[in-house]
Amino acid sequence: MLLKKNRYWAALMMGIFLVMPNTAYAMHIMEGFLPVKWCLVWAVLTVPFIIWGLISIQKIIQKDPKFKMLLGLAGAFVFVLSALKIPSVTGSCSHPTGVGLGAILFGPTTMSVLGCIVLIFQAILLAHGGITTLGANTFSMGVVGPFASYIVYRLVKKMGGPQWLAVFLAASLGDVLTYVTTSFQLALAFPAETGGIVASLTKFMGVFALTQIPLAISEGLLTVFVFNLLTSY
Amino acid sequence: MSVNVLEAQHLYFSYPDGTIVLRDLSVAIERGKKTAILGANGTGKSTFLLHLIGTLKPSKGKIFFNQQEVQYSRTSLLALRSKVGFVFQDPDTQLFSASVWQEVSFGPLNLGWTEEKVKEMVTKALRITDTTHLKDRPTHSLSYGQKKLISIADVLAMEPEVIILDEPTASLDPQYTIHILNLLNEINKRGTTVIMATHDVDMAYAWADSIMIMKDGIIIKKGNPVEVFLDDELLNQSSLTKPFVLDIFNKLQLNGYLPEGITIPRSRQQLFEIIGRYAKNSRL
Amino acid sequence: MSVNVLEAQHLYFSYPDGTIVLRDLSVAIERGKKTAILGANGTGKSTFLLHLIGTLKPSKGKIFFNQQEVQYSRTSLLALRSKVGFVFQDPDTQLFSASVWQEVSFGPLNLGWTEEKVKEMVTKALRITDTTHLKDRPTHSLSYGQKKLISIADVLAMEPEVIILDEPTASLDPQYTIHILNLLNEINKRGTTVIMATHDVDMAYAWADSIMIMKDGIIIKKGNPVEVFLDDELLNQSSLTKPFVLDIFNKLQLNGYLPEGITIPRSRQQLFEIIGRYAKNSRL
Amino acid sequence: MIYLDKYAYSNSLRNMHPAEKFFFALSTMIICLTTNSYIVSLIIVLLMAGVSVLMVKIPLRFYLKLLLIPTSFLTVGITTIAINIVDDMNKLLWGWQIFNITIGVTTQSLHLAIKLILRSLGAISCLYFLSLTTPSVEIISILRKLKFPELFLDLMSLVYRFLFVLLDTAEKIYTSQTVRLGYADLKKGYRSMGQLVVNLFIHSCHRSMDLYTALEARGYNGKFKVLEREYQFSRKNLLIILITEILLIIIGGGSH
Repeated sequence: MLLKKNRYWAALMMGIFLVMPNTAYAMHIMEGFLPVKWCLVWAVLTVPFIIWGLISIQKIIQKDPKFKMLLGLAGAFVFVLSALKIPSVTGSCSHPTGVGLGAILFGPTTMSVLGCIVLIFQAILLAHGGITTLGANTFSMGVVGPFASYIVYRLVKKMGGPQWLAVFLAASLGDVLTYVTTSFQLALAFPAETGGIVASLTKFMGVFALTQIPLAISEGLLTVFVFNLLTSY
Repeated sequence: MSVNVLEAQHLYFSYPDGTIVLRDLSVAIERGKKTAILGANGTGKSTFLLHLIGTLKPSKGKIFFNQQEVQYSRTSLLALRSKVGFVFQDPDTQLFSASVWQEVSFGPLNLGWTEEKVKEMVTKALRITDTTHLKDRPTHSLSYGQKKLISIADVLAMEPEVIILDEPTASLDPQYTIHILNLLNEINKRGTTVIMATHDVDMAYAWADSIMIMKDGIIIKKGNPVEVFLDDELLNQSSLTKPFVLDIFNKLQLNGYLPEGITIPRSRQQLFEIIGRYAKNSRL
Repeated sequence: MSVNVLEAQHLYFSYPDGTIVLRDLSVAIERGKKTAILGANGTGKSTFLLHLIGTLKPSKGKIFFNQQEVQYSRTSLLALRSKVGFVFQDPDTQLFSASVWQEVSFGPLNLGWTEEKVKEMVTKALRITDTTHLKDRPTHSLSYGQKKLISIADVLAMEPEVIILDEPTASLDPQYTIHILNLLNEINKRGTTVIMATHDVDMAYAWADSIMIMKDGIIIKKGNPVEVFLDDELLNQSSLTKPFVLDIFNKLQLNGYLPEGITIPRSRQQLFEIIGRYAKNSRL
Repeated sequence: MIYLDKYAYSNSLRNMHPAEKFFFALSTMIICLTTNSYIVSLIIVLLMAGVSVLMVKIPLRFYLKLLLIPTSFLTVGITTIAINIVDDMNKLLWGWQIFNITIGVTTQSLHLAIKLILRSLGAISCLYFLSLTTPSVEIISILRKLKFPELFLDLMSLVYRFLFVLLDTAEKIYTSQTVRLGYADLKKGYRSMGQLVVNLFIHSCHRSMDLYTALEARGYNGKFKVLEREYQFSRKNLLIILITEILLIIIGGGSH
């Protein structure tokens, strides 16, 4: 009943978890790792998205005050998801990602705000990521990931692809692109002595993005599965 | 087979931040009996129960199931949990499937039974808990009491040797409480050992074969209900009250209304019967 | 001012899916009294209570607060809620703030009081609920019972004329139950009307000045505890049991242990006293 | 699960003005980053560890465990940075050859790596000081004084309050699934995890509705107005912090 009444919210809420790539916090850039210059650059690039997000949230809240509580719970939900461990083939565990549908249903800008808040608490409460690297991490997890997923989902749908494929691709590509961004951020900050940024990017991509591909696939599958379950309710 | 189905030896447990929850807890639970574990909130009842199904691993000490020491490997935990069922206090966190039928079939399917057998066991569990009519309902549309029944059916469908329940009657109205207790008696009569944690002394006194009193992470007393609840000092110590039936019976004896040496009543019904019996005598 | 602080006239309420919850419910609640609303799970107790603070709007019928009909405009709802406080069953639903001090100050600040006055009221509410030592703690670190106390302080700090509590003692152990009941008596003595929904007949019988029995969305009986609970048919109908104290007292009278015409006891203590009193006589 | 938080509200510096702690942690962190020198980073690591263990009374073992949290990122990140394609064989410390390319560590990259390790550890020990001494509530109220947008802060406090509630719920659902063998193999694991996520989501939806009802009952008007706890600034503390920072800056300047 609740869900029927609030289809729209339900969709939004779901969006949140799908869009937030929480995969392995070990992959957040840690405190102190980036030079001051890059901390500032990424923070400056991220802030407009946060403001954009806050403005769009504010608009919805004016029409519907309950939306604030929903977002609060949604943020907490995203945090919890990032703490979950999903079963994986190797027996070891990875963290559920959700680059996907959510951005589409929720609007990627809103996700930037929640992503930033979740990253703050991951830093303060879990020591994953950091305060000085908050800008860079929010940019990869809260801006690039959600926007990528959003665009991928829209494209697949436009080309007439099935729902599950759109969900799957949005989730897994959003995930991968997040880590590609992280690799870029690291490469820009630490260019190689020989070969410069390009050589460095190759190294970081190999370590930070390629290794994510199996995880991205399994999390894409989980997202499709969750999506199906949710629509059956 | 031995009389003890589960046994804990010198259990210690503390959280990573140093809070000690269990300290040197040793106790044995007898096969086929109804055991109630009593204690105030925060004495470690739930923590202890979670040790019995291997969800929590003691920092020191051992758990035995059917004389076998519980190992914490994946396979031996699976084996343990296929024999020992656990019903959580809040049914909302236990029920996670979309429909009642799916919900109850979750456990049996995980046991790897044939579809045939799963169907049979689910049907049986629903019948025993008197919830067959709910089988196609979405779980979230059930009332609290119905959810509680389904959470018991969940576990029953796995045909466990032991069922452990954490506060099974909390937040239930009197009718559902009676319903659940009758159900547990029924389950026990079919040969299943039933263990529950509760802080309802009246209920525990009337229902259990064996009472354990827990305080500060240790079981300070184990015995039959009458023996345990006659010990005023013990009750005081563990901030429990005396069961009303026993209390009033004592007072009536003490004040000469009832003779000494008669069978101590366990339920309201039994007490009323005694009152009726001796009333007649006194009127002669 | 009139004797009735809250009044419901011919309330009807049904959910959008057509489930009827309240049907033609009319009742008046008296100022300064302790009222308990009893009924099995799912009879509409909570739904009714949510009407009293204007959270739910009846499909038909009216609510009166201090003889004024409740309007559903924003300002008049705010006015109502500044006078009628509500304590939810699950404290985790109600507590939203990260620290206790902030949590309790939320309501008073919404009333537009000066910071001075808010501070005074928060301090007072913490003192009355005996939770001053928790004031700097984060809400999530509290035990269930402590959360319950804070959720009462939340409302007390707003100095309401009426406090409504939904199942205030559910899931609490006996010690916390006694603590909460004493607190409610204390609050009542300070002049606040206290209303609670519960299914604990023993507690309601000992605690309330006035009992309302609810069944299938309507209040089928209102009266003083003794009067209501002596009506066996009524109790049967509404699937409630008779309070133990009253039940045993009746049986003792019926069987000639106690004389007729003496004051009916409301608590275990009172019953024991009576037993003691007449025991001596009978021994003479 | 979140033990940093427990210390935050029960440590021996609980009554120190949170702004002092905030300033101390952040300014030290900034100095650590900007000076970017071995010696300053090392001093900061030792300083923060000393303060945390001796003054804040954090058990040493717990503190050491905390320092291990970022090791996985640090190892991967540092190794990636330290190992390069090398064309000037004179710089090569050690390495190996694949086809015609030499891959290895140079003096320069080794320096960079060590500097980075120390800097990261220095910065993270500042973060730990903040996490261990300052409850999130207080951090939010500092951000409020710094004029962060109200909406952002409201969402922050809701997230903080309810992440614990939801963590608890998720853990309970997970336990009840494991008890019924929900994670017996990979396929079952996926199914169970999917159900857990969906359930948690529905649970959160319900909670948000209930929360709104409960807030409304207390006169909610769109603003989370609450009283902040008051603290006294201590001149002594401020002076000590200031001197420490100045000393660090001087050492940093000298070491260049």
